[in-house]
Amino acid sequence: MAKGYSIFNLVRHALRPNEPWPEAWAKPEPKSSYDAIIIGGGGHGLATAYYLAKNHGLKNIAVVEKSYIGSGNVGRNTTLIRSNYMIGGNTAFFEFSMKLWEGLSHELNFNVMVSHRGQITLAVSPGQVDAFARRGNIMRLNGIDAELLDRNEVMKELPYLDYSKEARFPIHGAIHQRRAGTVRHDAVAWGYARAASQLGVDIIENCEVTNIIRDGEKVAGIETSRGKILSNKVAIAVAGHTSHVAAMAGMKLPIESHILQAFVTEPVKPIVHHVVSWGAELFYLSQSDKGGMVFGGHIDGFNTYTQRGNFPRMQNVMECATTLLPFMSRMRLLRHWGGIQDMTPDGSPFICKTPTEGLYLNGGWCYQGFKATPASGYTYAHTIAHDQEHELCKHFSLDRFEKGKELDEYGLGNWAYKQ
Amino acid sequence: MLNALSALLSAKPYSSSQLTIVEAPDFTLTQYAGSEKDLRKALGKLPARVGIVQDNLLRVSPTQIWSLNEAVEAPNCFVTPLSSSRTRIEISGSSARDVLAKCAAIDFHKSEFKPGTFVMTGIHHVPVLIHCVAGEIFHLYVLRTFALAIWDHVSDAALEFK
Amino acid sequence: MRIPCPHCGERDVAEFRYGGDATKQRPAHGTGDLQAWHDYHFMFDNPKGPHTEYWQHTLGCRQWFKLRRNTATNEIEDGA
Amino acid sequence: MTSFRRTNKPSHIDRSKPISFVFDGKQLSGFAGDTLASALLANGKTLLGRSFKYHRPRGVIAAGLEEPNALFTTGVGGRTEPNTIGPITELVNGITAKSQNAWPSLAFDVMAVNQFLSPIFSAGFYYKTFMGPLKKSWMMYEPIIRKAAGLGVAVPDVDTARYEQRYTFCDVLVIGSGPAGLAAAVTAARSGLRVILAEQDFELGGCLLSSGIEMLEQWRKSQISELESHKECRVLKRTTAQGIYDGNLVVLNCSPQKHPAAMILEQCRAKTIIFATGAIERPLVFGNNDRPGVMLASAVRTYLNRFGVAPKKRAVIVTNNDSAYQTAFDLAEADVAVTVAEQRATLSGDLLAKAAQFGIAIFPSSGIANVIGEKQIRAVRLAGRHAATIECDVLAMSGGWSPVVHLTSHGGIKPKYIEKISAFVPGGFVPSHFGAGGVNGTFGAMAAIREGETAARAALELLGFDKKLEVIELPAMREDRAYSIELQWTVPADKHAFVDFQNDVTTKDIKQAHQEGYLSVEHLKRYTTLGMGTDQGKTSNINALAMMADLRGLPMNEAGTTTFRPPYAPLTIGAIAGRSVGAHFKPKRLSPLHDWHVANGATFIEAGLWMRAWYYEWAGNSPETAYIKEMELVRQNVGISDVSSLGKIDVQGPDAAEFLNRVYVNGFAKLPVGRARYGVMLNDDGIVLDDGTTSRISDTQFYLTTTTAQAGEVMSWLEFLLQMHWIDLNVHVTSLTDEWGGMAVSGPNSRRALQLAFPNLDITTEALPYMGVMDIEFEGVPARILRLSFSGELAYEVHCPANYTTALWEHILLRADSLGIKPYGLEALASLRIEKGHVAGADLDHRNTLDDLGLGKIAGKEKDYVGKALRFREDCQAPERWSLVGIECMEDGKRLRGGAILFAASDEIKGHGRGYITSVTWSTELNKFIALALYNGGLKHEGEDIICAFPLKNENVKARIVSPHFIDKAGERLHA
Ligand SMILES: Cc1cc2nc3c(=O)[nH]c(=O)nc-3n(C[C@H](O)[C@H](O)[C@H](O)COP(=O)(O)OP(=O)(O)OC[C@H]3O[C@@H](n4cnc5c(N)ncnc54)[C@H](O)[C@@H]3O)c2cc1C
Ligand SMILES: NC(=O)c1ccc[n+]([C@@H]2O[C@H](COP(=O)([O-])OP(=O)(O)OC[C@H]3O[C@@H](n4cnc5c(N)ncnc54)[C@H](O)[C@@H]3O)[C@@H](O)[C@H]2O)c1
Ligand SMILES: Cc1cc2nc3c(=O)[nH]c(=O)nc-3n(C[C@H](O)[C@H](O)[C@H](O)COP(=O)(O)O)c2cc1C
Ligand SMILES: [Zn+2]
Repeated sequence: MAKGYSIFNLVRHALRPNEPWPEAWAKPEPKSSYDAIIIGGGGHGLATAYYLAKNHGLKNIAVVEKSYIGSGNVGRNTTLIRSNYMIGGNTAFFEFSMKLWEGLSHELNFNVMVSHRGQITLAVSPGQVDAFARRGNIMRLNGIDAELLDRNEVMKELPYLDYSKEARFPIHGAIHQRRAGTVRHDAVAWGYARAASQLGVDIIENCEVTNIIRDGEKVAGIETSRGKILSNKVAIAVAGHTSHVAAMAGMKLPIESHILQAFVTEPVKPIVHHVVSWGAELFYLSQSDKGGMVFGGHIDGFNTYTQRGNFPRMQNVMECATTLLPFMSRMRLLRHWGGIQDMTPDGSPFICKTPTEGLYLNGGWCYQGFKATPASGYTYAHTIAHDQEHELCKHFSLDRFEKGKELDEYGLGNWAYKQ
Repeated sequence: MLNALSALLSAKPYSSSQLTIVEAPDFTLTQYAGSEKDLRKALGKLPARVGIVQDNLLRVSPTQIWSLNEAVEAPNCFVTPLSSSRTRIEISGSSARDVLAKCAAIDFHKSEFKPGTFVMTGIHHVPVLIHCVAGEIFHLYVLRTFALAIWDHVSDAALEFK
Repeated sequence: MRIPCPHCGERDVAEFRYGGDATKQRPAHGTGDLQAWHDYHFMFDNPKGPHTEYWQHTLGCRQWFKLRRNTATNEIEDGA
Repeated sequence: MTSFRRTNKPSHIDRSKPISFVFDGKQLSGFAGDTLASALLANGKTLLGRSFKYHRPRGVIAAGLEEPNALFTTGVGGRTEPNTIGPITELVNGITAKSQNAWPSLAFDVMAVNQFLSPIFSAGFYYKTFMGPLKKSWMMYEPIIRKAAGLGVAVPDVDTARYEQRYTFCDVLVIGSGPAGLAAAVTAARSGLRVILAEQDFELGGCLLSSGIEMLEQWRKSQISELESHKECRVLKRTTAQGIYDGNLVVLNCSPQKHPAAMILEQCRAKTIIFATGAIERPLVFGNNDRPGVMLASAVRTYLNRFGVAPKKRAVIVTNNDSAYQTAFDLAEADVAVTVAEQRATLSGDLLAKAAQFGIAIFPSSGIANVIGEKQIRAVRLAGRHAATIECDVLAMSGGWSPVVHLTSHGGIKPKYIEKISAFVPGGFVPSHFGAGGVNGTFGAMAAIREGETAARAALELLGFDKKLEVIELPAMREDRAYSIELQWTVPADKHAFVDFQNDVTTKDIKQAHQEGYLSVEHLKRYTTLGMGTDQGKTSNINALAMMADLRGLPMNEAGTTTFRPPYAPLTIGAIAGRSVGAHFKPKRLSPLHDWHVANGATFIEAGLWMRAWYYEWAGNSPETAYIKEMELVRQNVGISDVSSLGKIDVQGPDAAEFLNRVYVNGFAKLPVGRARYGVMLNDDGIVLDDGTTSRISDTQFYLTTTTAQAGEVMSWLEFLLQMHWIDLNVHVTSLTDEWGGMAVSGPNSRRALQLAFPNLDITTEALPYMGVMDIEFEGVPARILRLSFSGELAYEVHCPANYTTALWEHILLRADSLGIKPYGLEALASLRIEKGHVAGADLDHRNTLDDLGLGKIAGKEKDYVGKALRFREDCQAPERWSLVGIECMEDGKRLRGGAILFAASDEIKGHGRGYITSVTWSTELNKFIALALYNGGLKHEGEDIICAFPLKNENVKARIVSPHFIDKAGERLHA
């Protein structure tokens, strides 16, 4: 297959330098109408288009992206994937996602570098060991791998942490999910885009949606910076901008947009071989294949659409880094950036229909949307194709707060900006 | 009378030629809360706004006055003794402003932070009231339970002036 | 970011606690209307642009106040 | 083979101060004023590192922090730092530097075979392979690929350096001390306002240091001495402005010389900022342009004039603009034979004349076809009409200049392209920002000085300064020559024509990215890793973006730049973190009894910020056993425990009762004076926020207590309601957590203990019944005795001002010593309450309703309280919700564990179970493990057998659901 990616094709191109590589995804002009339009060319939007075309046979689909694909959170997250969820519904959903990750490079014929390097979450009190044990037990009872490590076992896996007597929050143990890990973030956007494009999906970049056209109770299409596009299925997948786009259809949502920062250091030779996260404060770190430490912490704590962080949070994250991994003090920060993410009252997302017929909602992913990308795309595509929520995502409903069915996976309480 | 115990018994002492950091214990701190009228009736002339010290009265919020004077009757006001709640640390000397500038995000320049005023701010994430007593003398009112941590933090910042 | 406390003046954002949208009308105490409380507690306008919000000067005078900030630029427009 | 030498011309090094240093194990020497890079060059070291991907030999190309190649690992042990930038590292005695990314040695690097694979290693290589043969094959390849990546090595040794912080404020911050910055700083300083001048270099002067022109040097010195005379002007050398954040917060990072700290990070709040950050020269792109000895023309000039390091004999210069001729002339003057490959067809007469005067050969419409020599340049082949091969020691290139717009763009303003100078300049400034000199695309010293002064005057005007100021004196020099440049972006795809030196991105990669549709500058960057190295593309980005714009036929402005992000230069993480790390990560919060605990054998445990006494030596040496003895003491006799960490709030005002009646689910309006009541608060959403005991001191005063964990939260919440919503209520709340210390005296002998301590006090049940409160004065100190019990025994709490808590505690211990009273710690405290069925931290996890905790019945039916409406949402009332139960272990020799998942005896052990164990203890009364748990349907299932599954330890333990009140269900002990 001439279009395919493989070592043979790489060698062939090396030997015939003048033979051009094909375009990864086509750059069509928008048509006047589609069977389905997906707003947002992030991980979720592109995955949704791919599964719509592949699993549900829709042929005439557009993904409309205001900037370049992958310009949003899929291109700026800390790349962690895991399936350590304990609330009913979440467990199955995120494990399904993990299963899809496992076969994704093959499926897309694009190496998205799914690295099952394992995630070790460190407990800093006996109470936290119990809380982690609860999570790990649920995982095991649902066929998901998890191990409880005691302090000595943690020392063996992560010899570079602070185990001194002075440590402010001594490590009491940890939970380890070996199948957790990282995925090359940009490649997820590109891989899905390429595969979707090959299935005939139109990926339209630099096209900002400015209005959602409704015909009574039904959706009729969108207005964009490149003109009007009609469709009676419109699906929102715009991550941090969900409230903004939903408002175009008259919706108000249980979402606040907050900034989450991420940080990368200069590249060094491999020293951190896992994803390390901490129970003393929200903090997580892994070393990219390029050698940079990629890490992050809490949201800044006030809602904003500026994609840049403030210094106090940055300082707090550096304090965490140096306290937990003392060698980090001599590493140098190379770059830091921010992404706007939807925060919901319970920390869980929405994948559902809306009051407007034919308009669908995918948003509210908080800290966890990257790992969810394949399952989100898969179940959202199903929801759109059948006009009915997929079994795996039906708990991600909009009315759960009215009903008192919060999905508070971490017991963080109910003020989004405190999470 | 029972023995009063300092929160800084195990603090490492600090002193240098440019800087003295000591505990300034034995003070009375009483909070009076109430309406402007009632507060004035009980305490006399009040500091005009938050941040001003006048006759040992510190206005810490629109409705709350801290008094370093002996407690008085205050009809219609709500009195809360707070003498144990704060540990007072005195920082003085020619480097005092420089040390403070290493601890809190406040402009301690002499043209900005003048005797007779105070700021309430954070040191090491802990609320601290800093009173400029004289040009080079400052009183830090630190929550007692954090006093040792703040002492350590401030005297560590002062290492360079040793 | 610097936040103007109406009582203490402009201070570092780290001295404050953010309290969310201040335009929402809290239902009167004792209102049993579930929908009203739901909307008040869970729903947000979340605008991109001017936003009136609560802040508390937790490390300072401990007063809550309202502020207008532009969420598209983080510029403080008005210490309302 | 040395290709550089020291000249004896005047320069900025101090030849009287030799300095010795070590490079790759060899002892070398340089002078004070040198950088690591200049000293290495002077020692003839040109091969200094290996590139990231292909391990190509690399030398220094720049003289500033834009350097992509000459990165070293410096220091030893706990001070080892990877990726130190050679050209900005001040040479001081004893520096040890090692080259990076080469094994076994710099000259012979095994991984250099990657060079021969480079046709395969094209852009996007990894995305196209390593997918097979199995699903998880990447796990096989990744470790090998990871090893090849990364530059230096991070060693795990603990850092021995101090990193400090400072908060500063100023009226005018000037960033950069070139002609523009000096002029701006002097002008601003003359106002007497507070000025800071921040310069990354260890010398002030920027490009002036490299000019070799006496008049400029004199001007520089006079400005510096004037600055020193202004009292309110702080001049910070070795200080990089790293980022501009909201509210004009500028992060300045300083590596001071004479200071205990290795670095000081300054958070500077500037009222106005003048950017005088200059410009960075761009390389040109041609075959093998990465060979050691190929350098930026301005860098060659800097090494010559500032450091007295000259190419040995011959230099070739390749340029598309006029600025490189300064290098040419200065080299010629230093007896270097110079040839110029000029890309442009014509050149202005003055340059031609001067070149002729120096005997410099100029080849117009020319360029470089190839560079000869692998580990050091030996010659170049010219392109164009004169296809000559010219031997040389150095090739100095100039592709024009890129203004340092980075900082001006951190706030989100995109730079704009100016055709005339072929460069991006700031796209605009917010009102308090100003630019001057090179950053604005003004590339002459005289013009830069004038702009610096203008910018400072504008800043002063904005600040309201309206006095007259003297004009800055200009150097006695000719006006600047006009700058002229002609771009030729179109470059053939060449696998050895490097655009990004550090990340090994070539023109071929850019062409391929274009073919594959990675067109946006952001896609180009991410697909090829262009500009993502430690130098963040300071030299490479514009060249690459221009090539892509050219391939797409787009004007540069439309193609735009990638986003500039902080930090401006790689920033040591320890410096950002400062002193709040390690043991000082978070302040420790200590009870007023802390010193006593320390002196009396307590082991401590962290509880949030608090350090709490966990258990005491008298009871044993391990947390697993000591608490059992302490529990026995309380159950059988009397113990004393520190409860000072409880949140305590003074609630006063005529409406205090009404207020508490609103925030608690249960009634407080009618609580009599002198009585305490247990209360629970909800959030607006009906979920439990906190619980505690609150007592009424007078008609208008209450003493409210909260849990340790929620104290701050509750306080803010009460203030929020009072200040923003219920402003009609006249109530004042004040935290007393620090004012009052507290101790629990618990056990059947507790009354006797207190009677011994306070012989004159009547604390009989009649005088002080269960839930009674009594204010006393003891030896001149006010104290409050509350008869309440967490343990389930007869018990009291005694609170008093923190200054006296230890004295009172010691007094009770002394007087009741005859009873055998001893202290008990947090572990016993928490275990006693499990036996009594009191919920606490582990059971309250922000997810529980009142009913989940078995507390539904305390809520007032008629009264209104916060959270009432949403408490009754459908699912919050569902019968199958998990609610509080007690559990008894039914298997001898086995134990219950926190976090175990519960199943009915007949269930299949899988899925999510019917509940989980929240907290566990050994019960000294029942002689078995007991636990609190949340269970589907709760106490409806009392008496049923269940399985506690703990698959993490492959354990299933049989247990039984019982009432959570394991002891004294009737409450006789409490009321005794
Ligand atoms: C710093 C950071 C770190 C994170 N770390 C992790 C992690 O480690 N693990 C994890 O699981 N999750 C993580 N997340 C969360 C995760 O990245 C997001 O939840 C997820 O990427 C969101 O889905 P998406 O990929 O579809 O979003 P995006 O990539 O943001 O896609 C949304 C797209 O919609 C486009 N759009 C918006 N408005 C319009 C409009 N009007 N018209 C057209 N297009 C529009 C945007 O340009 C954007 O491209 C992190 C997030 C951030 C910010
Ligand atoms: N001759 C030419 O054709 C030509 C072309 C381009 C540039 N130039 C030079 O540009 C100069 C313009 O002068 P200028 O004053 O604008 O620039 P400059 O380069 O002389 O000075 C800029 C200074 O800013 C410092 N700096 C940059 N970023 C910093 C940061 N983030 N933190 C701290 N310091 C930082 C640099 O270290 C440098 O010392 C001219 O004098 C000229 O020599 C000349
Ligand atoms: C996992 C990950 C690793 C990254 N590694 C690097 C890196 O090595 N070098 C770099 O310059 N940027 C790196 N970045 C940051 C990007 O350059 C960029 O800042 C980020 O994707 C946000 O985009 P923006 O800065 O254009 O807004 C990384 C980003 C992510 C998400
Ligand atoms: Zn204030």
